[in-house]
Amino acid sequence: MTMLDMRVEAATIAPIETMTMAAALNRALADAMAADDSVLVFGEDVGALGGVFRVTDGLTARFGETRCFDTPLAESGIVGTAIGMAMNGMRPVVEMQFDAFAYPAFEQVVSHAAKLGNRTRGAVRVPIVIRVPFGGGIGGVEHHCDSSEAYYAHTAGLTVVCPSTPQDAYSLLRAAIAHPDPVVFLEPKKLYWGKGEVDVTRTTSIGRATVARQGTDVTLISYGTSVGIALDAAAVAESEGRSVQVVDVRTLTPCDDETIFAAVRTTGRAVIVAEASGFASVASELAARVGEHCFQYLAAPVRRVTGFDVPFAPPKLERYFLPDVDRVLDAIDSLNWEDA
Amino acid sequence: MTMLDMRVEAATIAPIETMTMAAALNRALADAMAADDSVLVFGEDVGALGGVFRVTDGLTARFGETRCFDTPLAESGIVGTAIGMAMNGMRPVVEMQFDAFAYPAFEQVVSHAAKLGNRTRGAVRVPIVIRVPFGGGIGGVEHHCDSSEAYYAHTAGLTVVCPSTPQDAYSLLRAAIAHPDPVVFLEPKKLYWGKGEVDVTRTTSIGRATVARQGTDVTLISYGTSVGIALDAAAVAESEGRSVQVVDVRTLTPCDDETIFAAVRTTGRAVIVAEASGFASVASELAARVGEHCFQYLAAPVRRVTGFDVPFAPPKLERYFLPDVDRVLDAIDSLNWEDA
Amino acid sequence: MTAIAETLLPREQPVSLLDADGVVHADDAYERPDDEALLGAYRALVTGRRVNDQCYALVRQGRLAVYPSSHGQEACQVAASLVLSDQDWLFPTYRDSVAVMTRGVSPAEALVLLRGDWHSGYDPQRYRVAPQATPLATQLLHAVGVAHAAKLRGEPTVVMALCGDGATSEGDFHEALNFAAVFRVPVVFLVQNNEFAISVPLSRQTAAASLAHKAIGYGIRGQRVDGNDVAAVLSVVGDAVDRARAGEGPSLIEAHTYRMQAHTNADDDTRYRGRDEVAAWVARDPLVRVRTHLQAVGLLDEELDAEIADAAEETAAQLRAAMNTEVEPDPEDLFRYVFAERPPHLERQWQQLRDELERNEGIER
Amino acid sequence: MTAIAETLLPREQPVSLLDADGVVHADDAYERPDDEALLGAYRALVTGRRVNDQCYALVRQGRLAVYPSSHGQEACQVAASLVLSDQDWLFPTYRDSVAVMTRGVSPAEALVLLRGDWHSGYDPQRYRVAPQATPLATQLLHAVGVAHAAKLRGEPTVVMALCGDGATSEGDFHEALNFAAVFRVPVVFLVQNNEFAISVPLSRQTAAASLAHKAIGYGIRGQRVDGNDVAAVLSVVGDAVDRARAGEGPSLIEAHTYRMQAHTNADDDTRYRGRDEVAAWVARDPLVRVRTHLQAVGLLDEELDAEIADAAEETAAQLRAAMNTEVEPDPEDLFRYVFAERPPHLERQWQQLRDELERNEGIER
Ligand SMILES: Cc1ncc(C[n+]2csc(CCOP(=O)(O)OP(=O)(O)O)c2C)c(N)n1
Ligand SMILES: Cc1ncc(C[n+]2csc(CCOP(=O)(O)OP(=O)(O)O)c2C)c(N)n1
Ligand SMILES: [Mg+2]
Ligand SMILES: [Mg+2]
Repeated sequence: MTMLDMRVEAATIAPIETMTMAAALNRALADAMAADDSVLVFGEDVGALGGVFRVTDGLTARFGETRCFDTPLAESGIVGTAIGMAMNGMRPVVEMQFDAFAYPAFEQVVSHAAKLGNRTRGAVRVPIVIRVPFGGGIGGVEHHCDSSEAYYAHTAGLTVVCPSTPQDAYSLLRAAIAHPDPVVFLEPKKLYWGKGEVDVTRTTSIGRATVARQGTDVTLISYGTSVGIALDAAAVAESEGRSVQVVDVRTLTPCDDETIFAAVRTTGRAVIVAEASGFASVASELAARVGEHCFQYLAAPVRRVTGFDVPFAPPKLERYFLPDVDRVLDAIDSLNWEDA
Repeated sequence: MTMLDMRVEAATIAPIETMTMAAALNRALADAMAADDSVLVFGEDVGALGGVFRVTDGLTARFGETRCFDTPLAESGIVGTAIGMAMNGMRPVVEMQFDAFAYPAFEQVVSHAAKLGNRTRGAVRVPIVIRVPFGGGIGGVEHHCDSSEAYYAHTAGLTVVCPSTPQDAYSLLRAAIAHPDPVVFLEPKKLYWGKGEVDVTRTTSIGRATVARQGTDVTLISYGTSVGIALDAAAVAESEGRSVQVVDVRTLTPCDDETIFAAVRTTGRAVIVAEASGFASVASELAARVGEHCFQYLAAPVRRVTGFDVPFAPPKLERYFLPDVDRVLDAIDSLNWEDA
Repeated sequence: MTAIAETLLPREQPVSLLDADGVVHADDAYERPDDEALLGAYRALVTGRRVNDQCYALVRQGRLAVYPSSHGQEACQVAASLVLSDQDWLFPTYRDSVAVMTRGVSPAEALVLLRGDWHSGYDPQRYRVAPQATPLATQLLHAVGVAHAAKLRGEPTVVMALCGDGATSEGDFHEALNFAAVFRVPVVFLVQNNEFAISVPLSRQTAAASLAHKAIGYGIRGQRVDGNDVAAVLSVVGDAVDRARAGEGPSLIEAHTYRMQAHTNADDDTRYRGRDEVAAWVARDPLVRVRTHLQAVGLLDEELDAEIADAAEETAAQLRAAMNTEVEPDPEDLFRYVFAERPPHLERQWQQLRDELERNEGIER
Repeated sequence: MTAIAETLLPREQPVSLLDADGVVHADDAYERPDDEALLGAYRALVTGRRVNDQCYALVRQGRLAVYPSSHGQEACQVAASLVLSDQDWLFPTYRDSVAVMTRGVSPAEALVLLRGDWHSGYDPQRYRVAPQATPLATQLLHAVGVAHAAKLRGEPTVVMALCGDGATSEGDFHEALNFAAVFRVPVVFLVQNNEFAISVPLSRQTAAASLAHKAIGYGIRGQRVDGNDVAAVLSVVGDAVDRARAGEGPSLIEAHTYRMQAHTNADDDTRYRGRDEVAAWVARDPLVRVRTHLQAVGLLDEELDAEIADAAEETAAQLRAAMNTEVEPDPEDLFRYVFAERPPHLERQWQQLRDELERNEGIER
């Protein structure tokens, strides 16, 4: 038994522990692999290196080369062979190294992973998890910071998940691996090293949003990195006398309308906060849905605080691109308070 | 000179003629190639065969193998080499044979065509046109009927155009070819054989919506095949005493907010009609935008009539999937008329 | 010449065991399949041809939406399936309906896609036949994944992955061969080089000496075979299957054949190829060739041939019957299979559609 | 063996002209470049090495965001550029900054990407150097397109397209080589096989005898060269450029070299390779080898070597100066270049940002 094994095994004894999101994801993978032999992990640099973000650290050492391994450098190949593996009884969890490097796999994701279950009247389901480290805020150069969720969320047949805390990272990844259908699992890179308590016995269902903060005047709806911005904005707004509710969507699709609409109906005002370029995005969908289904409750238009409709910024300019607390506060300020 | 040349040349003498959309597109390509040596056409089966929809019919015969030619069967290769051609002075117009067969080119479209101009501070622009026959209503089997516009419209750096008449097909394709930046040109397959008058001297600007029908009670906003459905619905609604305005968006991005908002502000009610699955789609964007910017004018929530959030239907079921007049009328009926 | 190149380079000429007149020629490496195998292949060929021609007719009668015929390619079609055991998998394309049926899928199930009832009509797990793939070369990766999973579990499964000459130009072809080679998984890639990708001739797909030469770039065995010689195809592909099963890794086989009809009924092949070119291939008909041989060696007399033709006719009759039975499509199917469990939003969308349909029924009936 | 295979198969051993001690060995097909070329290459090598090491230091000082060093691969870097004429194009990757600078791009311009000021810092049209590509293998297709356009216009342009061993596994690599071969366009694909793709060794990228063997699958010439022997790289790559210019079509060249440092500063290569493996390559240092040779044949004395070192030092000093000059990024740039003409929505978004900034200025200053 290597040092690493000991660490992992010792860790599973204490159910609650403080850890980074990267560690929580690593734990989720290890626990899922330990629980089910058909769970495999593969991709680029996930073996000896443990992934460029170390999310697969130690898995090859613990579970062997057949359970966690490096592939040739080809994303379509990774997703395409994962689909075949799933057709033949495996539950592959594959890593796309960065958001923009998942695009070569787009065809396999959209035309096969998303549609094979439907195509075969359910005779073939595709229980794969495609992990995509995504988003900016880490000073990454071009192609390393895309928020690509809209491409997946728009695609019928995909389930798209995005945690904002280590606990959700753990619980949602376990749920995603257990899920019978393909899941695109978006990991906000900026949150990898943020810490939080993780109770490995806690389960979470895919498809449920959560109210991350209670509030009565306005509802901020967001996911991933933006949840933290929304929470920070809420704290500032509170000091200015406004009670701000924050919803963490967690599953982008299927969308938890119930929780979201209930939240907005209590406050009558909503701002969507998401880092991706806004046009035809998940934020658009959330705004359109809320606008349609909460119409008679709304005291003000649904605002969106999103990335601009430009390619992601180079490192030195990313702070201008990314939604921040001020931008959220501006949006809140614009919500027809004079009528309140 | 072959028979074909004579036909094409004779045709260019009469500026106004009735023709199908496929013929209008063919004429636009021929006229653009005649006007500018750097315009090239390539893709799968565009040469001798003239394209599976005959949109490139006769171009090789008239302009030679170097101007219109077949490539190896590889969509990423087609778009990728087109980008290189554009870097070196050409204006390639490439054909993706069907909507879903453009997905292998996604990486090239999103990471390069859309971003190269920005990446190089404008030193390299990418004047390519990617023609995508798209959408359903033709009884096509799987992968032949996707409405893939959201993927492109969400991508900053792309200009996405979609005609609904032969005239616009001609004028917009000419504009797209003349455009300095990459254009995804969506051709509604169902409309290929529909006829209309085409004046080849008429120019149209990218980025401008048009009011396809005047009306005062409600605004239908749509594009491509859905414009015809909206117009039909408007005619029926009129017979039921409702005056329905129809906006043909024509350019999905950049979005002509001015025309769209002005239209909705006059009626106070809006329904978006589009065939693509609704979630995180162009319809979501239109709904979100209208909801945000016309809020105080709206007497009812902005409704969407879109494809369901399922993979496109097989031929025998497509009539259930596709938006139709009844569904649009239902949406109109739901717009809080009791308050009117 | 490197040692590796020596073992991996395909033949200069495609392997052929029966000449156009059905005469056997000896080959160092490949044996003519035994009588039973050859007769079985002939049966399947006759049925395959009949199915192709029946389907073509059904399209004209409007009973099928579209049919990409493998007329002329039936030797490849039947061999691809006949060399497989029960535990093996077949990964076919849209053109490989005959291969699919040869593997035991009923015509009614196999033609669901092309009739337009649904995207695929058989249970892939039951027959170990993947859905017929439309996006070119994409299924080759699934085939590799299936084989890889089997290898990891130590199962003796071999996977037969089919594609056309055009599909070899796609990036997924490359990635599939490379993954298969690197992980040394039991896949046989069988390329039916029928000279065309719709209208585009082979010369626009490759400048290589042959498609089988691509194998060397992956470090796997490549071989060429006369795709209209069912004995040769059985032998060469069967050998590759045996090697794969024995743990010797994947192979790439190029079968030289010809698409005798247009790409599909929607295609007009007079636009891109001369009639004499097509006519020249008639003389190489795979069915006639093996029939001549079987007759010459006394394995096939008129009586048996009539019996085989009758059996094929019976299949065609079943096929017609199945295609003439209208299946009432159920709109709820649109929502049933997208996910294992129907999420609330799809339930709501189905309710909306159901309400519409009920209202219409009220109006129309 | 087929005639085609004979002309197209690469050598069993990489072409090498200078051994590790700098002694020339004769080769049937490739000549040692002339004195001037070799001395020029040495100059570029010394500068390249200095640039690599300077950049490495700048990362540690926080002046560069990231640097993928080509330390150890400089012979490939300089040769790729030196064999080109003015009208030719270079398509580099993120690791090829030295090749970019060798082609005349100033360090300040070349390092804009890695400093994080913008996505690329030079005018590709001016230098005929494409932006350094990050998504692997994608740029190879652009290279083919540039060459194809030149060919259509009858221009004598040759395009040098660079990639790594890992990139050869991508579908775009396949499509690029195939398009180049089918259209016979003047591209030289130079693969720097440095044994690793980040942590993944070559054995996970291919099971082929060599990466150059892939050429035969496209019907183009493949060749292998010792990538740490600048004389050999110049000669082999130069020959391929000459052939391309003469209309003989594309080539694939695999240069065997080694990445002496971690993938980037963010990487920890002790996780996936032993120190002795790295140490073994020190003896094959491309710079030392050619220096030994030039000294042995009397082309390089101490004085000249000092002068060359000084010139490299001067470049390093410029580089440091450029990197130490803070460029104030202009937020409006985010909206300036997305389209040739700024559309209304981007103007509105910029106005929003400008308003924010103005308000903040009001608050902060
Ligand atoms: C990715 C993709 N691109 C384009 C098409 C459209 N298409 C269907 S069949 C075909 C030609 C295929 O040729 P080949 O691979 O030789 O197979 P064959 O039809 O000859 O059996 C094309 C271009 C497709 N199905 N998939
Ligand atoms: C399409 C794509 N996938 C993944 C990556 C992430 N990535 C950057 S460099 C690298 C390894 C590349 O190896 P190789 O091609 O051998 O080049 P080298 O770094 O050795 O020069 C990877 C996987 C990428 N840049 N692009
Ligand atoms: Mg073919
Ligand atoms: Mg490498």
